[in-house]
Amino acid sequence: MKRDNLISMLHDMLLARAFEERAAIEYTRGNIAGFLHLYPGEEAVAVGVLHAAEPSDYIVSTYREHIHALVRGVPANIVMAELFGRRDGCSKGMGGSMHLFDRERRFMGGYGIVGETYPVATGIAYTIAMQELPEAVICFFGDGAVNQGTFHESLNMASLWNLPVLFVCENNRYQIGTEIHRHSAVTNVYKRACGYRIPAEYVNGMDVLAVYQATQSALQRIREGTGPQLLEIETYRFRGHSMSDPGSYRPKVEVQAFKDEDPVTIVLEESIPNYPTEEQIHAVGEDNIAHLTGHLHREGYIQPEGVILMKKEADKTVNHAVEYAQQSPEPGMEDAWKALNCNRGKEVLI
Amino acid sequence: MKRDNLISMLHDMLLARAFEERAAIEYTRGNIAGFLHLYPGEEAVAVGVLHAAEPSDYIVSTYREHIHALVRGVPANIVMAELFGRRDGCSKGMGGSMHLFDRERRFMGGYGIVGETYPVATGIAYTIAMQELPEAVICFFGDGAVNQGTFHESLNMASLWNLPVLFVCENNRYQIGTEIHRHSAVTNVYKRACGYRIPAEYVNGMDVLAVYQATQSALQRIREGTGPQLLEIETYRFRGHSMSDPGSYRPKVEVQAFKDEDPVTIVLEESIPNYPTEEQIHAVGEDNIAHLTGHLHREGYIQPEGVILMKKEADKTVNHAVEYAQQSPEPGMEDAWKALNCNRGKEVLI
Amino acid sequence: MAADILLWEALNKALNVEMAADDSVFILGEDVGLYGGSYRVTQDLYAKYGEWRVRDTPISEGGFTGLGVGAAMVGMRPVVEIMTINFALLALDAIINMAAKIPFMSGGQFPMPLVIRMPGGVAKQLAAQHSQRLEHTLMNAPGLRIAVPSTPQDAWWQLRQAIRSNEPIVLLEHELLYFSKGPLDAALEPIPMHRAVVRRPGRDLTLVTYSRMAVLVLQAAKRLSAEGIEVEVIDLRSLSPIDWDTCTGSIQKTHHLLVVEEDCGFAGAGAEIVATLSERCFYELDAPARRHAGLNLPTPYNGALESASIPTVSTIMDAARHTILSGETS
Amino acid sequence: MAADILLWEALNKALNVEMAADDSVFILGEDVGLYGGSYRVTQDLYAKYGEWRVRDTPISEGGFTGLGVGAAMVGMRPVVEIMTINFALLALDAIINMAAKIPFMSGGQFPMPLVIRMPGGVAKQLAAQHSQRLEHTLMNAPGLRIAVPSTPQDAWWQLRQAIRSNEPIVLLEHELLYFSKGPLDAALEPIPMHRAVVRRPGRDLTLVTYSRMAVLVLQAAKRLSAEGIEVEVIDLRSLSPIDWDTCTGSIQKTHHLLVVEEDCGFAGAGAEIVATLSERCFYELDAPARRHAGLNLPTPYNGALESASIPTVSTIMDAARHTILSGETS
Ligand SMILES: Cc1ncc(C[n+]2csc(CCOP(=O)(O)OP(=O)(O)O)c2C)c(N)n1
Ligand SMILES: Cc1ncc(C[n+]2csc(CCOP(=O)(O)OP(=O)(O)O)c2C)c(N)n1
Ligand SMILES: [Mg+2]
Ligand SMILES: [Mg+2]
Repeated sequence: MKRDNLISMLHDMLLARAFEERAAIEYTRGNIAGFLHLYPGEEAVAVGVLHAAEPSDYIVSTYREHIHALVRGVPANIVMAELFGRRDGCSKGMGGSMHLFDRERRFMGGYGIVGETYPVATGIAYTIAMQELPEAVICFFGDGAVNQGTFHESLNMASLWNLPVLFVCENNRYQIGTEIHRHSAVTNVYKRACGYRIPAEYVNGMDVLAVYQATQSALQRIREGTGPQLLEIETYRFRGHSMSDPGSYRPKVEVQAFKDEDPVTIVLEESIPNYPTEEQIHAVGEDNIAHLTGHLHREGYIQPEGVILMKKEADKTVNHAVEYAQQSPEPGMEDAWKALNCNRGKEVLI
Repeated sequence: MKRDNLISMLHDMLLARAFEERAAIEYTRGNIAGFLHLYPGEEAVAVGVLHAAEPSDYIVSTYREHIHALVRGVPANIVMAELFGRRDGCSKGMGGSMHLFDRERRFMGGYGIVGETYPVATGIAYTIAMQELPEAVICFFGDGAVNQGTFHESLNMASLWNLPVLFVCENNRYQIGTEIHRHSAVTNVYKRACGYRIPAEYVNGMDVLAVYQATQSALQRIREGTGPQLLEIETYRFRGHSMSDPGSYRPKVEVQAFKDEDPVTIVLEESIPNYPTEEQIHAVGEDNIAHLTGHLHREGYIQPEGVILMKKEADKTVNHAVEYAQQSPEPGMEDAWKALNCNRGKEVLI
Repeated sequence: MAADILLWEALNKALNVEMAADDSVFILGEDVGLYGGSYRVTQDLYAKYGEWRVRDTPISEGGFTGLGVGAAMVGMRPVVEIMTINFALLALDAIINMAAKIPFMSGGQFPMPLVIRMPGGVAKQLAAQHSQRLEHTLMNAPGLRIAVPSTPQDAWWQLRQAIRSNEPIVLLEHELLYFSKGPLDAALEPIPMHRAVVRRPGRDLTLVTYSRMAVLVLQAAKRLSAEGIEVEVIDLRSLSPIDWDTCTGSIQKTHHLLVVEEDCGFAGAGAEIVATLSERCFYELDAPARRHAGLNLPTPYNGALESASIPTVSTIMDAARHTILSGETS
Repeated sequence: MAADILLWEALNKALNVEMAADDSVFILGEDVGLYGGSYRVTQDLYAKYGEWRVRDTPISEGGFTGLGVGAAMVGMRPVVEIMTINFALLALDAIINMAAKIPFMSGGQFPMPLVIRMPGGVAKQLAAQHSQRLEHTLMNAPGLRIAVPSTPQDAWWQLRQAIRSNEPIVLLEHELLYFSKGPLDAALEPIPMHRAVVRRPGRDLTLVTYSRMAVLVLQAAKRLSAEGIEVEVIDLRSLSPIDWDTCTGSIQKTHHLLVVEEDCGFAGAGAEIVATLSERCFYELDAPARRHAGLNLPTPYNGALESASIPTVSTIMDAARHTILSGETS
């Protein structure tokens, strides 16, 4: 792979990490509320997959989608403004963290109900197939989402009608607190595609290059008319994925959040305002960013100072994003009604 | 297999055929209404499977369940009375053709919404597993039902928790008018169990002995603690399952029913008041009853006159059932409220 | 020029016209294609438009309704047929959490030109699971529209309007109306999609209803007229939004209100109608606004009990008399 | 002897007591076990009762709710937790077409001792998909019961009563009430499951409400009292059945009715309450019965807009004044 591509991936991964770190901080400051699902540790998935996609491909994502949006090209300002619930956010402050949408960039939304991404992606792919376009749809979902009925229904239809969807499982081995062997009878997600005659592959999600290459070939097969493809990309959240006894499987930060008794901030445990330190992350396992910088160092593509510089730039971008979000006006009730009525033309209803 | 067993199976198959033939006639006479899903051609499935089950096993069935109930031991009188909507019916006239229930015989209901049988069966099996009983649950469903999300969700749970369920697919290759290759990406139903680590097997549903034996071994594996099993039993409805062009794929009777314009009798096409003649059935393909009588003749277990005698007896039983149903009183509104309030003890609600 | 036509034929015609006019209209559902549709509504369209535009689906209501949502997001105009409303419980996440909310929660970026057709209501001894009514559930989902045609002319108008609209719209079609006949003037300018219609003028009682009950209510009104009771019959035609003005205008004249619905009375569609009109017409009503509705009972299979579980012409007449009398005797 | 306790603790205690008393009680849901429950309600039960009685499920709401139905049919008393009501749209077939109908359509052979717990309501900026309310949908399903506890004492009573009942019962728990404190006297004889309670007596206005709104309404009533307006606050505690007598008794005294609900106003739970009480109390009411409800809008993420989309103490006060005044000025 070309140096420039790799550097651009590193850039996105560093920006992703910085963005989420800051989002966590802004959450504790009360600037972001609701459920906030963060992505650190999983950057290689979004970056590897989306760098391999064409701008004409569509993206359908989950509630853990800030980075998918960012890497797709939605400016950090606009994403942060949405997390802040402001008018300049990509969903005008109506959607928030779990519902980022950007029509122009074919970013078809973050969905909060597990399993919704499959049929949406399948419907877009149906349209593409009908119109015989060379486009594809990338459909993200987690390992826990595989057990939702819509997975089954959608994969069957996608295969039956040979639709151009790339199903991408971000397998971080956890469904909130339930490890994969406790939620799935078959723990190799890629094997679950067998019931639908969909080619599927396991990919190491620590290795952004592997993710990029697997995505590229899968998309190529789709464009050649092979029909839907599935990638299981194994990754991790900072919370780690090794455990055995009930007491120790949850890292400190998680336990901390769980102990918080404030009814307003506790809501579901999935909101994790506390962000782990760099040491904590390292303690959990290999970091996909370290993996890529290691490769870049070995190839002589970048020096350690270069990485530090890039990190600084990422921080700056994120600082700007926060400033932008803070200065963006709050939407008013008229904006809410306007959003609801976006469907309306001049037709008289009654 | 012993002669007596075989004769008893033939008895049930003949009774089944006679019962359904008569139900079709009673439908045209207006004694039965609503949707009426008939079973002819598929008798070997119900008979083979249920003869292999223990009385302590539970049965969960679909809307096409008259024969499952009959073979399970619900008297023909009681089933017919339910089709007539009478008070002596097994669901007291409240359920009708699609909702036969018999608590005493562990016949856990006919369900009208495709895909409901899976979770019900899984829940009963969960209870059995929890209580460590040697019982099993038999869960019937069609080939079209395989694409419902609950299939996926339930098979995953059943396997994950090693529950004693035998999933039995009655594959007649049709989902109403849609042939299997047009509704399923993978047309070998047994292969779809692979995503759940569930042992699965294909069985020829024309051969009641094969069905019996496959069921017996599957149930044995379940009782040994192997967890859920799946059988795909290929069978046919009288309507046949070979077709290519849109005009000719539907046999005459079907087209006839479809042309009927009476709003009261047409409702969904799935109600087929017209019943094919014996010649029409033969024209469609091999009959599972002929298959068994052939075997019995070859083994010297029964003479042609014996079969004729048995047929006559079956007709008599069915005649009695109709008389019984006709004489059974209509339920009153107080019976309806009583059924609804079966949940209530002496507790004061308000 | 109006010719008599069956309601299903009006729907079929509407689909055909819209599909011919706009390539982005496509149909999907169980047995809508090769088979011609369970209630014939999609008859002949498969042969004419091909499998991509008339798509037979597996039994996957949640999945294929969601597929319609995705297609609508990229500019298609899918017409999803849920074979009967009884199966719509499996598709409510797609309808309520997706179709109705995406336009709003995307900040207005994604209109939702999705039509969902569902036959429903109490037909003929289909028993509890196949006699579902979901009016109230759909009404409570802001962002969703609901049309309830009771005549071939309305079916023709409203289905075409629904397909052309960018709002997600559910068409509730009553299974027993498909084979009812009525005039269809295809050239007639349509009235607005959600406007109510006074089907019969009257001075004594405002009777608000919709779908199949509108047919029964008209029969009851005719008979009551013979007794000297003149009922004004309003067919709502739409349950979201509801045309309140037509209702209040009528109540100002009759001072009495009865709502007739097939749905279970408790928390049915009629609850909203009576609640709003009782509030708006408080000083106009001479008697309590009443509901005559289905029993709060799952629908029994037995035919006599089934009939007794929903309004009939004669119980409607009783309820009308009672509504008027209960004002006088006080 | 009443000690102060959090509402989630009351539920946890109720589960513990019932599980200890009866082996057929078991819990299932996402993260209810090893993890201790999203809102802590099932905390410590996994360690105490083991994985078969506190079962962590995959994300398969339709499947595991249906599993609960099957288990209830063979005599178990499952307590299904749907992590939040927003996911219940995926389980409505199991709840409405199975749990609510099987007892009836089996002719009364299968009671359904199933409890389904769902946290819900508008919490704090969870946006449109996670702020779902389904009161009206569940109310319209005959055969289903609905409890809506607003205090730890009621949570303790009603969850235990629900577990012991043979009817399928949904417990709607408000996400913002889990950490509200109140007295719990575990020894106190429970009042009937579905009886409403007058939380505060008053002579000027009957205010009917439930769940979290009961807390806000009490605050509003206290402040209105300072203005000389005495509000009688009725906490329904149950939405199916509804204790009409407690409501009509109060209206006979106050002659004014306001219903406060968080649900969208259009076809929400309040519609049924106002419709029935307007009819029953027609001659008692001095002013139109009114609803003060959530806006007919998917819930916005933005905090200020979210707050503006549901009743608050101050809007409740306005609505109360308005209800009383609109009668006087006429
Ligand atoms: C239908 C549904 N059920 C439950 C939830 C609550 N929930 C949110 S995230 C989550 C876990 C999802 O796990 P996975 O699919 O592995 O994605 P991850 O969060 O690990 O990225 C759950 C159960 C939901 N949002 N939707
Ligand atoms: C959820 C749902 N969708 C649609 C239907 C309508 N329907 C009734 S039977 C049937 C076909 C089922 O096919 P299959 O599972 O193969 O069973 P078969 O009728 O062939 O025995 C359909 C679509 C239904 N009852 N439930
Ligand atoms: Mg995960
Ligand atoms: Mg079939």
